[in-house]
Order: sequence, then C-alpha cells, then structure tokens
Amino acid sequence: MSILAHYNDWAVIVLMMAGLYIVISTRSFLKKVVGLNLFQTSVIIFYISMANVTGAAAPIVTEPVDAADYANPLPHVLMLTAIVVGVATTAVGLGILVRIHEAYGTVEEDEIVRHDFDS
Amino acid sequence: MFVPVVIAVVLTMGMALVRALCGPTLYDRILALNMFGTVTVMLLSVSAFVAGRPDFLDIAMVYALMNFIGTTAVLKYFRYGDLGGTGHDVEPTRPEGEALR
Amino acid sequence: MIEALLELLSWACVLSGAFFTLVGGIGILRMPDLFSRLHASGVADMLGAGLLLVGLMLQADSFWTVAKIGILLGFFALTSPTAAHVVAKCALHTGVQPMTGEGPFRASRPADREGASSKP
Amino acid sequence: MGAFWFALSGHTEPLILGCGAASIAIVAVITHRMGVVDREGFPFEILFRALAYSAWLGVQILQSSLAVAKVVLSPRMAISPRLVRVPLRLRTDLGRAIYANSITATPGTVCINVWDDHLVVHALDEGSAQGLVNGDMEARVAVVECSQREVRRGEVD
Amino acid sequence: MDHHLPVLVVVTALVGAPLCILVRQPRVVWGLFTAITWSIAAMAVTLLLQVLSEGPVRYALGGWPPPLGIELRVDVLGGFVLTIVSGMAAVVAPYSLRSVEQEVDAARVHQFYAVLLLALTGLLGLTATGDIFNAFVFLEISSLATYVLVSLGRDRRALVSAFRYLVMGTVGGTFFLIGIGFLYVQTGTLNMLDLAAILPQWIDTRTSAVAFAFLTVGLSLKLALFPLHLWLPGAYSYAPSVVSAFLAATATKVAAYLMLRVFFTVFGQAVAFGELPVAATLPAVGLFGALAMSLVAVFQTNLKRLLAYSSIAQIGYIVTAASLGTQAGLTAGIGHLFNHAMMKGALFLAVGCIAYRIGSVRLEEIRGLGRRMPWTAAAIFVGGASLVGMPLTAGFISKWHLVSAILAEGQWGLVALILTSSLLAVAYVWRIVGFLYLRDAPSGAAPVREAPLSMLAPTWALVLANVWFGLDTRGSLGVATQAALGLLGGQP
Amino acid sequence: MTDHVVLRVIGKLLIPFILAYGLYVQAHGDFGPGGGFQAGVIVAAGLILYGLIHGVAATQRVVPPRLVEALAAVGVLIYAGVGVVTLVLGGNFLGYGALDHSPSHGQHTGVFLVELGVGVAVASVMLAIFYAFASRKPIASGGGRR
Amino acid sequence: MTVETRVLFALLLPLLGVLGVLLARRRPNVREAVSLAVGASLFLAVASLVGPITAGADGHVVLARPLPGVALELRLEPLGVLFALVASFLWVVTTIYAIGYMRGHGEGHQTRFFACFAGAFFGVVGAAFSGNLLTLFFFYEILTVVTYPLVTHAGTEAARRAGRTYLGVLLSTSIGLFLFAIVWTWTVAGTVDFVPGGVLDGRADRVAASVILALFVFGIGKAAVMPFHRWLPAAMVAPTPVSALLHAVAVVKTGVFALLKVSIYVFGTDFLFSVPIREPLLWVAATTIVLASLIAMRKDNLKARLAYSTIGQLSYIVMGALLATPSASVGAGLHVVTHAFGKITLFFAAGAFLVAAHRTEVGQLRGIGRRMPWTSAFFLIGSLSIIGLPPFGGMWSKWLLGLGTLEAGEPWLLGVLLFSALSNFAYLLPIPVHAFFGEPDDPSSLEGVREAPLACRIAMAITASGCVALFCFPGPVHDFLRPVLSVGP
Amino acid sequence: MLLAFLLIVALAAVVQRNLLAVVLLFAVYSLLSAALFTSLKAVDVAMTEAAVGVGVSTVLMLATLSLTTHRANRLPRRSVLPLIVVLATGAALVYGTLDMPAFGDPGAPIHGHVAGDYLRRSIAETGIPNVVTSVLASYRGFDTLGETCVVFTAGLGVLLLLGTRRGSRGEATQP
Ligand code: NA
Ligand code: NA
Repeated sequence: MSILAHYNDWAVIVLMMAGLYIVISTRSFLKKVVGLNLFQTSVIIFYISMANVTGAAAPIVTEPVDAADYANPLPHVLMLTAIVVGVATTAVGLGILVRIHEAYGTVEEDEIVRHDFDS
Repeated sequence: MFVPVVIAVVLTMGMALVRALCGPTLYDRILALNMFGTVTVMLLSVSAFVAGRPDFLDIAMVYALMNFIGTTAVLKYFRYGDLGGTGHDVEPTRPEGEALR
Repeated sequence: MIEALLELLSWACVLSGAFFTLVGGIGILRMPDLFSRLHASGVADMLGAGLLLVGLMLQADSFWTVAKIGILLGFFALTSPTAAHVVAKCALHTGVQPMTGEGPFRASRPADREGASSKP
Repeated sequence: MGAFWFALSGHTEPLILGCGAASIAIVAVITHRMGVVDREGFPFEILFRALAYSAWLGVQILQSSLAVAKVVLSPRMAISPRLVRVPLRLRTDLGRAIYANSITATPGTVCINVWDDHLVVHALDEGSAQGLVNGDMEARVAVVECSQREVRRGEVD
Repeated sequence: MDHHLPVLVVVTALVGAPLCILVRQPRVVWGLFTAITWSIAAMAVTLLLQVLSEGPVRYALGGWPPPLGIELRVDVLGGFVLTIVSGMAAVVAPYSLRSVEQEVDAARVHQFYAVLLLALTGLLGLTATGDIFNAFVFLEISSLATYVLVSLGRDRRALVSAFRYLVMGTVGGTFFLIGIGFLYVQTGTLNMLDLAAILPQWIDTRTSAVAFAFLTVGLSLKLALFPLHLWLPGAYSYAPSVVSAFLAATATKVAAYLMLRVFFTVFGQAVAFGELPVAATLPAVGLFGALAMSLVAVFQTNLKRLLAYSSIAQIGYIVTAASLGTQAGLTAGIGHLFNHAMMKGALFLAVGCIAYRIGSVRLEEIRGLGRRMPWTAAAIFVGGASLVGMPLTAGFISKWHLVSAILAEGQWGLVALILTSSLLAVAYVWRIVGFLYLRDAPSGAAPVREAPLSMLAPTWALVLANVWFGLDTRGSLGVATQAALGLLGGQP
Repeated sequence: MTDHVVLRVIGKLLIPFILAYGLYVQAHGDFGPGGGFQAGVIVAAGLILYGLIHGVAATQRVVPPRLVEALAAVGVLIYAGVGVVTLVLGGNFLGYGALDHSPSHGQHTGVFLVELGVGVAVASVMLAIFYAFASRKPIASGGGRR
Repeated sequence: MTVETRVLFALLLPLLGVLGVLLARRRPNVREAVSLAVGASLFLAVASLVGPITAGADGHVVLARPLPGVALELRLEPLGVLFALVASFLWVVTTIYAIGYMRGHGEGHQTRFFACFAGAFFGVVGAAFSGNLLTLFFFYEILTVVTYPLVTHAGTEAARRAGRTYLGVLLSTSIGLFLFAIVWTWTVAGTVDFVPGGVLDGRADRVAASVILALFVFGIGKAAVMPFHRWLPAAMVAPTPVSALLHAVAVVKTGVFALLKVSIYVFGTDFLFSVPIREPLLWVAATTIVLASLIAMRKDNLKARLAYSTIGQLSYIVMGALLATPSASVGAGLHVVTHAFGKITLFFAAGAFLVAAHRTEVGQLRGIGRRMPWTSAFFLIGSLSIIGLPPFGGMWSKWLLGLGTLEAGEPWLLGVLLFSALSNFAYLLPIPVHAFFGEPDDPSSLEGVREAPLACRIAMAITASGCVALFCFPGPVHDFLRPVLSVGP
Repeated sequence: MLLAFLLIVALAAVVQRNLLAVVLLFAVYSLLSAALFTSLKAVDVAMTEAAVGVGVSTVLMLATLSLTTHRANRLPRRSVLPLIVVLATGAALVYGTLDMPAFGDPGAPIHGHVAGDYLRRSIAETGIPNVVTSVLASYRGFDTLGETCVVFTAGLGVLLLLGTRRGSRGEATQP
C-alpha cells in the first residue's frame, strides 16, 4: 500500500486537529465556537472524501446503475445531517454567548472565571 | 482547454486570499472575500461544464446569493454594529470632505 | 460553420474571462489602497465573470443551462457593483480616506490603516 | 416570475408546475407584505430597454476594463486616484440605483455616495472621471427608466 | 398497534414538542406534557413486558429492510432503559407544574416543555434505534435540548455551564462521528447488527481499533466519565430543578447505555474484551474517578453541586461494572444504572423542593430544615441512605452486586477503591444530613413551609421506589440480569 | 440601511427572485442538488436580506414572530404527520408506499411532503434565529451588568 | 402470640417508643413514661422468648428478600436472646437513671435524646435477633447512625468533632472492612446465613479465611480492637446515660456479640482453629488488653478511664471468641453480661458525681464518699466486679475465659488476663478508696454537695445487685448458653 | 490545491486573534470546503455547506460579534497540554487511516453493500433520480426527521435564550 494513498486523509486530519486545537486552547468563547465549526466541517470533508470514487459522477441517476460509476451517496446523506447538527449547535452556542455577554460583559473565559470564581 | 481557465481562477483565488489575510483595513478583507466568492462561483461554473452536470450551476447560484448576503451582513455589522436595526445614520455626514474635487 | 464560429467565440470569451479574472486578482494585490482595489475587483467581478459565463453559455447544449447561466449572470450584474458600492460607502463613512494625487504609491501610507471600528 | 421559474426548472410534470404556481403565489404574498409592489411597482416594462442599455454598458465595461488592466499590469502603476462630484438629475430611486451601479460596474470608477443632487465617485484616473461628468451614461439611464419618471416624479422620498 | 410500539414511544414525544408550541397556554401545555409522558411511560412498560416475554423487537422504519433502511431494535436492555427514561419523565411531569411556573418566564413555558420533550425524544430515540448513525442524530437532539435547558437556570453561571457543556458535548459528539466514519469506511454499513456481523473480519485492523477508541472517548465525554467530566457539575448545579432531576436520572444513563451497545452489540464481548484493552483500563479509570469525585463532593458547599459530583462518581461505578466484561459485572452495571436513576432522581427532586421554598441550595442555608420541611428532609435522608448503600435501599443492592462482581474477578485493588469511595459517600451524605437535622436554623431565617404536594408526591414516589427496589429486586436486578444475558448472548 | 439607495433598490429587485429560487430548490430536490433544507435556508436568506436592509422590525411586520414559531412547529408536524399517516394506512412508520396504490408513486408523494415539512421548519427556524439575534440590542462591551 | 409474632413485636417496640416519644414531645412526664413503658415491655417481650428458645424454637422471620438467596431475616438463638435480655433490662434501669440525670443536669433537646435512645434499641434488638450477616450489618449500621446525635448531643464544636471521629471510625470500618468481609463471605460460601458449625468450612481456603477473619475482627469497629478504638473515648463527650448504656453496654456489646456470632456461626469453632491468622489476632487482642489497661491508668478523667477500661474488657470477649473453646466461648458470652452490669454501675456513679458534685476528674473525688456514700459504695461494687473478685459476677466470666486459654493451649494469655486484672485493681480500686478515706485538697469545695438524685440511686442499686446476683446464680446463664457450643460437627 | 488553501486558512484561524478575522476566515473555509465537495461530486452537501457555512453561520457569528465584542482576545494559554492532546488525537487518527482503503478506490467495501443497493434500487423503488434525496427522505427518512428535530430544537433554544422582541433582554441573572 502506498503512503500516498492517504495523503488526502492526512490533510483532513490536520484540518480537524487545527479546529480541535482552537477549541481546547483558546480562552475566547466565540473563538471556541469557530473552532468547533472548523472541527465539524473537517470531519464532513473526511466523510465526503471517503465517499469519493475516482472518476465517478454525482449520485444522480435515472436508471439502475453500477455502483462504481457514482460517488457513494450514503456519506453525503449523513453529512447533510451532520451539517445541520453543526449549525444548530452553533446557533444555540452563540445564543448562550450573547446571554453570557449580557450577564458578564465579556466572553473571555478568564475574565468570567474572575467574576464567578467557582463556576 | 479548461485547464488554463482553472489555473487562472485558482491563482486569483489565492491572490484574493492573500489580500483577505493581509488586510490592511477590514474593508479590504471584505472586498477580497467578496471577490473570492465570485471567483469560486466561476470555478464552480467551469467545473459544472467539466463534469457535464449543469445542475451544479444551482450550487453556484446559492454561492453567489450567500456571498452577497454575507457581504451585506458584514458591512452592516461594521457600519452600524447592529444587524437588526434599520441602519439610519442619525445625522447625515459628508465624510468625503477635503478629498473631494 | 456557425457552430465552429460559436465554439471559437465561446473559447475566446472563456479564456479572456479567465485573463481578466487574473488581472483582477493581480490588481487586488498590487493596488495601493482600498478604493483603487475596488476597481481591480470590478474587473474580475464584472468582466471576468461576465465573459466567462457568456462563454459557457455559448457552449451550453440545452436551453435550460443557458437560462440558468443567464440568471446567474443577471444576479452578478446586480450584486457585484452593489457590493462594491456599499463597501466603498461604508469604508468612507467609517473614516477610511482614499489617497489622492499622482502615482506611483507605495503600499503603506498613513491613510492606509485599519478602519476606525476595526481597532482591537 | 413564471418565466423565471420555468427557466430554472425545465420540468413539466404537473406536480412541479403546481409547485411553481404555488411558489409564485407565495412570493407574491410575501413581496406584497414587504411593500415592494405597492411603492414602485415591478419594472417589467423597462426590461427590454434595459437589455439594450446593458449591451451598451457591456461595451463600456470592456473598454474601461482594458484600460484598468493596462494600469494593473504596467510595472509602474500610473494612477491618479481622486474623488469627483458628478451632478445627478435622475429623480427616481430606481434610476439613481441603476446609474450608480453602472458607474461602479465600469472599472475605473466607483460610485461611493448618492446624494440628492450629485454622486460622489472615486475615479482611478483623470480620463475615467471625465467620461462621467459629460453625462452620457446618465442620459441613457434616463431613457431606460423614463416611463417611470413621469409617473413617479412626485413621490420620490 | 403492538407492532408499532417501538416507534410510537419515540414519535409520541417528538410530536408532542410542536404541539406544545402550537398550544401556547402554559397550563394546557403542562397538561399535554403530562399526558404525553404518562402515555409514553405506559407504552415503554408494555414494550418491556413484550420484550421480556417474546424476545427483542425489530421495527423497519419506512418498511425498508435493514440494513438498507434504519431499524429500531428494542431488546431487554433497551426496553429497560426506555422504561427508566420515560418513567422519570412521567414522575417529573406533575412536579414540574409548580417548579417551572416559578423558574421559567410564563411567556416561554410552552417552549420550555417543548424542549424538554425534545430532550426526551432524543433519549428515547437513541435507546430504541438499531442504527449507529441514527443514534448519533438522537444523541445530538438530546444534547442540544439539554444545553438549552441547562442555560435556563436563574443563576448566570448556568449560562457559562451550559456553554462549557455545549463545547465538550459537541467535541464528544464529533469524536463519536469520527468513530462511526472509521467503522463505516471498513464495513459499508451503519446498522448495528450488520456491523456486528461484518466487523469480525476487519477486527484486527488499526482502523477498527481507532474507531473503537473514538467511539469510547466520545461517549465518555457525553457521559461525563472522569476525567472528561468537567462540564457536568456546573450543568447540574445551575440548571432549573426539573431539568437537573430529569437529566441526572436519565441523560448520562442513556449515554452509558449507548456505550454498552457499542461494546457488546457492535464490537461484541469477545472483541471488546479480548482484542481491545477495555477490561484492563476502563474499570480502573472508572473507579479512580469515582474515588476522586467522591472526595471532591465531600468539600462542596452547594447541595446540587455536591450531588453532581456524586453523580460523576456513580457513573464511574456503572462504567466499571459494565467494563468488567462479565455477566455479573454487566448485571451490576445495568442494575446500578436503574437504581442510580431512582436515587439521584429522588435527591434532585427533593433538592428542587428546597430551592422552591427557600430559593437556595447552599448547605449553610438548609441548616435545621429537617424540622421546617420534614418531608423534604426525610426524602433527602432516605435518598442519601440509598446513595450510600444502606441495606434495604436500592443503593445497597447495587453496591452488593458491584462488589461481588469485582470480587469474582479477583480485583482486590478495585474493591478497595469502591469501599473507600463508599466511605466518602457516607461522609458527604452525612454532611447533608448533619446540616438538615443537627444544626439550628440560621437566626432570622424567614419561616418556611413544606413544599407543595404536587412536588412532594413525585419526590416521595421515587423515594419509595428506592426502598421498594431495595426489598424486591425482581423489577430491577431481575430485568438487569436478563438484559445482561441478552447483550452477552447476542440475541437476534 | 434604508439610506443606501442602491442597496435598497437592488434588494427590492432581488428578493422576490431569491424567494422564488428557494422554492424552486425545494421542488427540485428530487432531480438535482437541493431539497427542503437548502430551500429553507435560501428562503430565510431572502427574508434576512430584507431584514438587513430595512431592519428586523420591518421583517417582523412582514412575517410575524408568532407565525414563524408556529410554522416551525407545523413543519415538524408535517414530517411526523406523514409518518403517522403511513402508519394508520397500514404501512410502517414513514413507509410512503402506503400513501398510494403504487408504492413508487407513494414514495414520490411521501418524499415531497416530507421535504416540504423540512423546508417549512428550516425556513421558519432560520428566520426565528435571525429575529432572536437581531432583536437583541447590543450593549457596550466591557461594562456588562453584574 | 406465636414466637414469630413476639419476635417481630420485640423488634418493633423500640420504634413504637420513638413514635411515642415524638408524639409526647410537649409533655416530658408522658414522654418519659412512654420510654419506661416501652423499655419494660421490651424486656418482658424478650423474656417471654427465653422459654421457647430453650425448647428449640428459632422464631424465624423474613423481613425482606432483597437479593436472591439473601434475605433480611431474624432468627433466634440463645446468645442473641441473652444479649437482648440484658440490654433491654438495662435500658429500663438506664431510663430511670436518665430521668434523674437529664433533669438534674438541665439538658436540652431531651425529646431527641429519648427518641434516639429508643431508636438505638431498634438497632440493638435487630442485631441481637439477626438471622444472617446482612441483617446484622443493617442493624449494626442503624445503631451507628442513631447514636450519632446522642454523641453530639451537647452541640458544641468539641462534641461535633468527637462525633466526626465516632462516625468516621465506625462507618469506615464497617463499610470498608465489615461489609467487604460479608460480600466476600457471600462470594465464597454462597450464603451469609448464620449456620451452626459455620459456612466457610471447606469453602474458603486458609488464606481467604484468614483475610476474612481479619476483616471481621477489625471491621466490627464496635468491638474496639486496637487500632480502631479511638471512637470509644471520643464518644465520652455524650451525656452519661448514653455512655453508660450505649458505650458500656449496647453499642460495644453489639460489636463483640457480632464477633461471637461470626466466630461461632460463620467460621464455626472447629474451622476457626485451622485459620492461621487466629494466632496473630489473639496477639492483637492481648495487646489491646494490655495497652488499654496502661492507658487507663494514666487517664485522670473518670469517663475516659472507664472508656479505656471498656476497651480492654471488650478485648477479653474478642479473645474468647477467637479462642473458640467451649469454656472461652461461654466465658465470653457471660462476660458480655457481667461486664455490662459492672461497667454500667461505674458509669452511673460517674454520672452521679457529675450531676451532684460537678466532678469529672479522678483527683477531684477525694473525700467525696462522705457526702455521697451510696454512690461511692456502688462504685466500689462495680469496680470489684470488673476486677473479677468474688462475690461479684465478673469473677465467673474471667474464670471461664482463663480456663479457655488453657483449653486452647495458650497459657501465655492467662498471664495477660492476670496482668489485666492487676491493672484493673490499680486504676479502679483507688477511686472508691480515696472517696471514702482520702482527704479533699480543698475541703470547702465539698460544701453543698449532696447525694445523687433518687432515681439515679435506684438505678445504681439495681445494677449493683445485678452484679451480686450474677455471682450467686450464674447457672441459668451458663446453661442457657451451653447449647450454642454443643452443636457442631 | 483546495486542500492546500484549506490548510492555510485553518492555520491562519489558529493564529489569528482578531475575532472578526477569525469569523471571516471561517466563512472562507466553508466556501473552500464547499468547492471541495463539488469537486468530490457531493453536490447536495456542497450546496448545503454553501448555504449554511457561508450564509447562516457567518451571519450568526457576526450577529454575536455585534452583540458582544470583536475585541481581539488576549494571548492563548501558554500551555502545551492542548498541543499534546491534539497531537495524540491526530496521531491516533493517522494510525487509523493506515488500514483504510485508498482514496477514491472504487473497490472499497464502503462502496459496495448498502451504497450499491441504493444506487441500483433508488430509481425503481422511489422514482427519484437524486439518490441522495431518496436516501435522505426515504431510506433513511428517520434520520432526517431527527435532523428536523435538531433544527427545531435549535430554533426553540435560541427563542428561549433570546426572545424576539426588539431590545428584549433575558430576565435578571443574579450571580
Ligand atoms: Na467600477
Ligand atoms: Na436533495
């Protein structure tokens, strides 16, 4: 097996980890949300690239066909759902952030911790 | 035949990206992003032809639409700091001032 | 004959569209300030995209594709200048001053700084 | 709208056509509530004049693009950017918008602000600025929306 | 209609949510909520009985044969967890009338109940489904609803807690998703049973091992397994009372259930405990967490926070027992899943009664409450006894089975950990009891009345359940044994 | 942004087409890319554009928040309702084949209805979220309330 | 009433007492009358069981069956009945005493006091009648929990700190070790029932049996084997009736009683002999006896001295249980009784000194015998019984234990017993002697000191005569216990 | 090429501290990934990502910025722990890919089994040419019902948190 067979996956993994790194390392809650989005989007890329079949067409078919000629539709379906889940989470997360800002006057983790020591 | 087109488009995307990263003003970034979007739409349209699936044009369409709305939102945010307001200036100002000939 | 001509024309359009797009890209990198960059981006947005799409339109094999590209084109024609205009207007209103006078300009001038509201 | 839908769709099944009709109805209701139709009507009648105008505009764009391209590609960017005030005689919002956008669409000039009696335009060099002040473009825009002008003159806000 | 029960259990809750939005009137919405939760509970019990007598039920959604379509599959364990979840919802329903009226803005009560129903939908769907991606979807529904519910607490720290929960929960969910991807890329299927059939031929690949690791870590985040628990204390402490009680009794349990599914149904006992180092690592991790969290609980000054830390500790027990990989361990884990739902439900409801009357749950403020709110205090006492593992309570049964399951494996160190952690449980429960009964009320404290009956009755229903299942374990451990057998036997 | 003449006019021209385009995407999900979710987003985007230009209050006059909330519920109910109907008609839950004599036709109808439900729900929710965010007045940063 | 009903009745009586005390909280007289009545009826109820037990009934009652194969059940046997009999008798006596003490001392929270007192007896009776280890454990824990409020009765920070020690040691040993031993027994033997002859024989290997035995000995913290004895001196902050009844009789005896039951019914005397750890554990018990005696001598606080004395005496019983010869076992059983009467007398007297003269230290008691002759005399009787001199009951149990050491071939333990008796002599006897014959440091301080309240004196008289009676009539007790040991393989 | 762009954008987002710039970078990231989806023939996903990533998410983030602050956040924690966690996770993932079928391999098991069935059966059984739609709405319709619920939950959640009245604020939040 060629190492090159997976260059694509590895690039995606780097993307995922960039997102995850943002989530873990940043103290800004808003940036955490962006990081989460990057992380999720990268996972979506991962799925879509696994659905890829070299030289295949989009899975829109008008007669029963041979699978190898078309991209795998299932990951596409799954990722549509995942995208929706992601945006839903983002919306709720941002809603909470707005309220946090109203309550604390900041969305920086360390400042909030300073306000409410134990939370 | 499409190869040079794709190369040109991708190069342009790269240049727009550089401008978006460099700024220096936020409006430069916004402008660059808007252009980036436009160029991406072009890339999509071309790939629609390469793939022989004109359906892809729908994606291009959504892109263009979202690009526009996104740009408007960013600008509104920058100009007024509030997405929900009517966005009236309280007092019309004439910022062009001295520079105007 | 007509078909060949159309083909030729379409490729001419597509390639020149690509060329103008590239010019726009170079422009947006090279131009000295926001307002002059607007012109460059206009080249790519209007002429680059326009020619490219017209070229594709000429290549299309069905009416529906032509129609779709037409709609896309119309959309661009309406939104690109609007976006550019609004960018310029907002920039000016938030205190970004255009540089004036004769060129050449170096990349950084006092006016060429972060917009007022974008300060950290 | 019907044409628009059909142009997009290209399908002729009754279900889809029904959807199209329903969609148009929904859009009509919403736009009506938005007050779009009430205030200025929908400018169908100018569509054809607009086509002719856009052909002319296309040529303009091509010309000025070449000029800007020359500037961009020249090693020493010979530009003299400036703001110019361009008098404005068009009275309807639609006309002004078309005019302003046309200016912006033409590389070399960008409309920055629209005031009651003039536009503020950023021009890349002397030539582009001069092209505007003579008012050729404005006259053509006026032709496009002239039928509107008589009807709407008194209602400009 | 019996045939449709699995899907009806889920869909009834799902349909209830939009109905709440359309109805809008707070009282009517509450009535609707109660009716829905009770009918779901009835259906769940029926389903459990059906499964107990006839074996696992499969339901092909859309009529598509699995693995083409999504199927629901309810075995004894599934039916048991469905019963726990819906039963808790049914108990919480009457309680919520007064509590929610006090804690949630009247204009938003209908939305609150709708979101609560959506959380319930997520938990039920996740339990009933036989498709691993579908499980992810429902997991996210319940998580999302939970973030919202937690953020509605009165204290502004509820917002921060909810946000942290959201971040960690989403990371967990995404890990789970990555795990599913790794499984799918090898097998081409998402149906759990189909996976179980195909996986063995791929099991020694690195991809499978990584898939397993990511599924486990993702779920550990969701179920707040130490040391991935950081979101839980805040979330449970500052959420509205009803939410704390409902979540404490159900949410992490269902995540644990999903973990069992992954271990035993998808990978299978032989693989999870043969090829992969589950039995070597998880029990120790779980118990160490139990110990650490019990220790932290001892020093808490806020009652809800104290109980939250205790919950993390108890989750450690469940995971430990289940990851022993033996039938005894599994039985103990599943039994504790049930019993812990009873005790934490009872305790959080009782604490909610206190919050309802005195507006605070700080230990300092509950001094001498034993005399002023005798029924509530007694509920806490009995619930606490159960938590400690006092004989005659459900908690004792759990601990008994847990310790004997571990003893059977000869893991002396783990037994020592459990016993130490139980002692710490005694310490923190005793602190509560001490404050309730042996301290005098703070001087100048306003007179306090006992909580209203609509709140006390559900609380005591759970308290009595603790005693009942401490005496008669056919309903809890009997079923748990069957459930464990089902998981290990790999019934169709 | 009502004092942006250009934006206002162009927006006015565009919005009806954006909405129509969204509904087109809704109807053609069977044949090409698109479907309820994308359509919902596009329709909502059109209305959001209106809101950006004229302010959220103006949008709320066009589509009242109450209606939006109710429509979101209706969307979900349409979807789940289709499932319940198939169940009543003797099929399994979401077994669209039960909707018509020919299973294939039933499938078509079912998918159409279901996508409709998704579209309605998504459009309403997106709009509701926009309302919620845009109705909030920004407060000076740094000096938040304690 | 059938035997079973009577057993159940006896178990529930204390609960009735709790209820009655709580209901009568506004009327002290009624409240204390309820306490007395319940105590007396409990004694009668238990006494009525003596006959049937001798006749071979076992009064088996299943309360609940929480686990398959493990029930919460009561089952009578002589040892338990004897223990219940002594405890309930002393409860009546202590109640009489407590009425005088609590009123004389002006204590607060008396309702809580009497209610918990009654509650403690629920635990004691349950433990005494328990039919298996689980039930024993359950009531053992109830006893711990219910007595905690009694220990912290004063409500001061010191009391609370002592309460923490009390609870901490007792619960940690019981949950950490005792429960562990129970679960292990269950895992090994498949049952936790008390079966004559034991359940572990042939099922547990010698190592496992050793560990289990050690877990039991240390886990039953109420037996106060060192190093888990700290709770007992700590508990002395409690009011004297509590120390007297609970920490000289009920609680501590529950501990040693539990150990006796474990040695007889879980291990079985024969099997116990083969458990290798028995020998080291005997050493531990012996060490406890010696060390406790030495510490007691150094304590000036009267209650503390008595507490350490108790620790030593408890280890006698532990030793007896571990020796597991017939004499040792009967001696241990008998010592439960004799020590109870002796020690409670001493505590009563100590409490009387406190109530009447506010004396807590040994040194303060010089010459007090002239003002409080009755109390000092009762103290003397108690001391002699504890030391094991005739004509008091303590003699018989020590005698039997001594015989047991010889039977078991451990004559060195006899030396330990003798040393202990001598040290008892040294730290107990000087107190009454100085009380009668010593000169107070400050004679003026004795002014105004009067004899203890009548109720206290009556109580002391009863227990002191009990000490004498046990010397004169040890037979019934001895015979009663005999059958426990005659069964076996 | 697109992947390279994506990497640049992602890394830029990591180091960028101006929140607005981060948001804009995210928009670009979405745009690029949507283009990538198109090139991988995932048209529905591309369209959705375009609509969601570029449109909805960006507008929402901007709205949040306008309601909170876009002040640049201070230096990130100087801690190696996040880096260790991320590197370990990444290493695990790379390890996992080693046994995966190669990129684009049509013979991979993933493309057979269920996926092949969908492609073969969809048009006959549902009459819907877009297999993604038929799988989404019919074969896996229950997922999509769940997805709708997620959206609904998010909508309700935001309404509960923020309300829709102009200038509304949450009820007093006491510390
Ligand atoms: Na221009
Ligand atoms: Na679709």
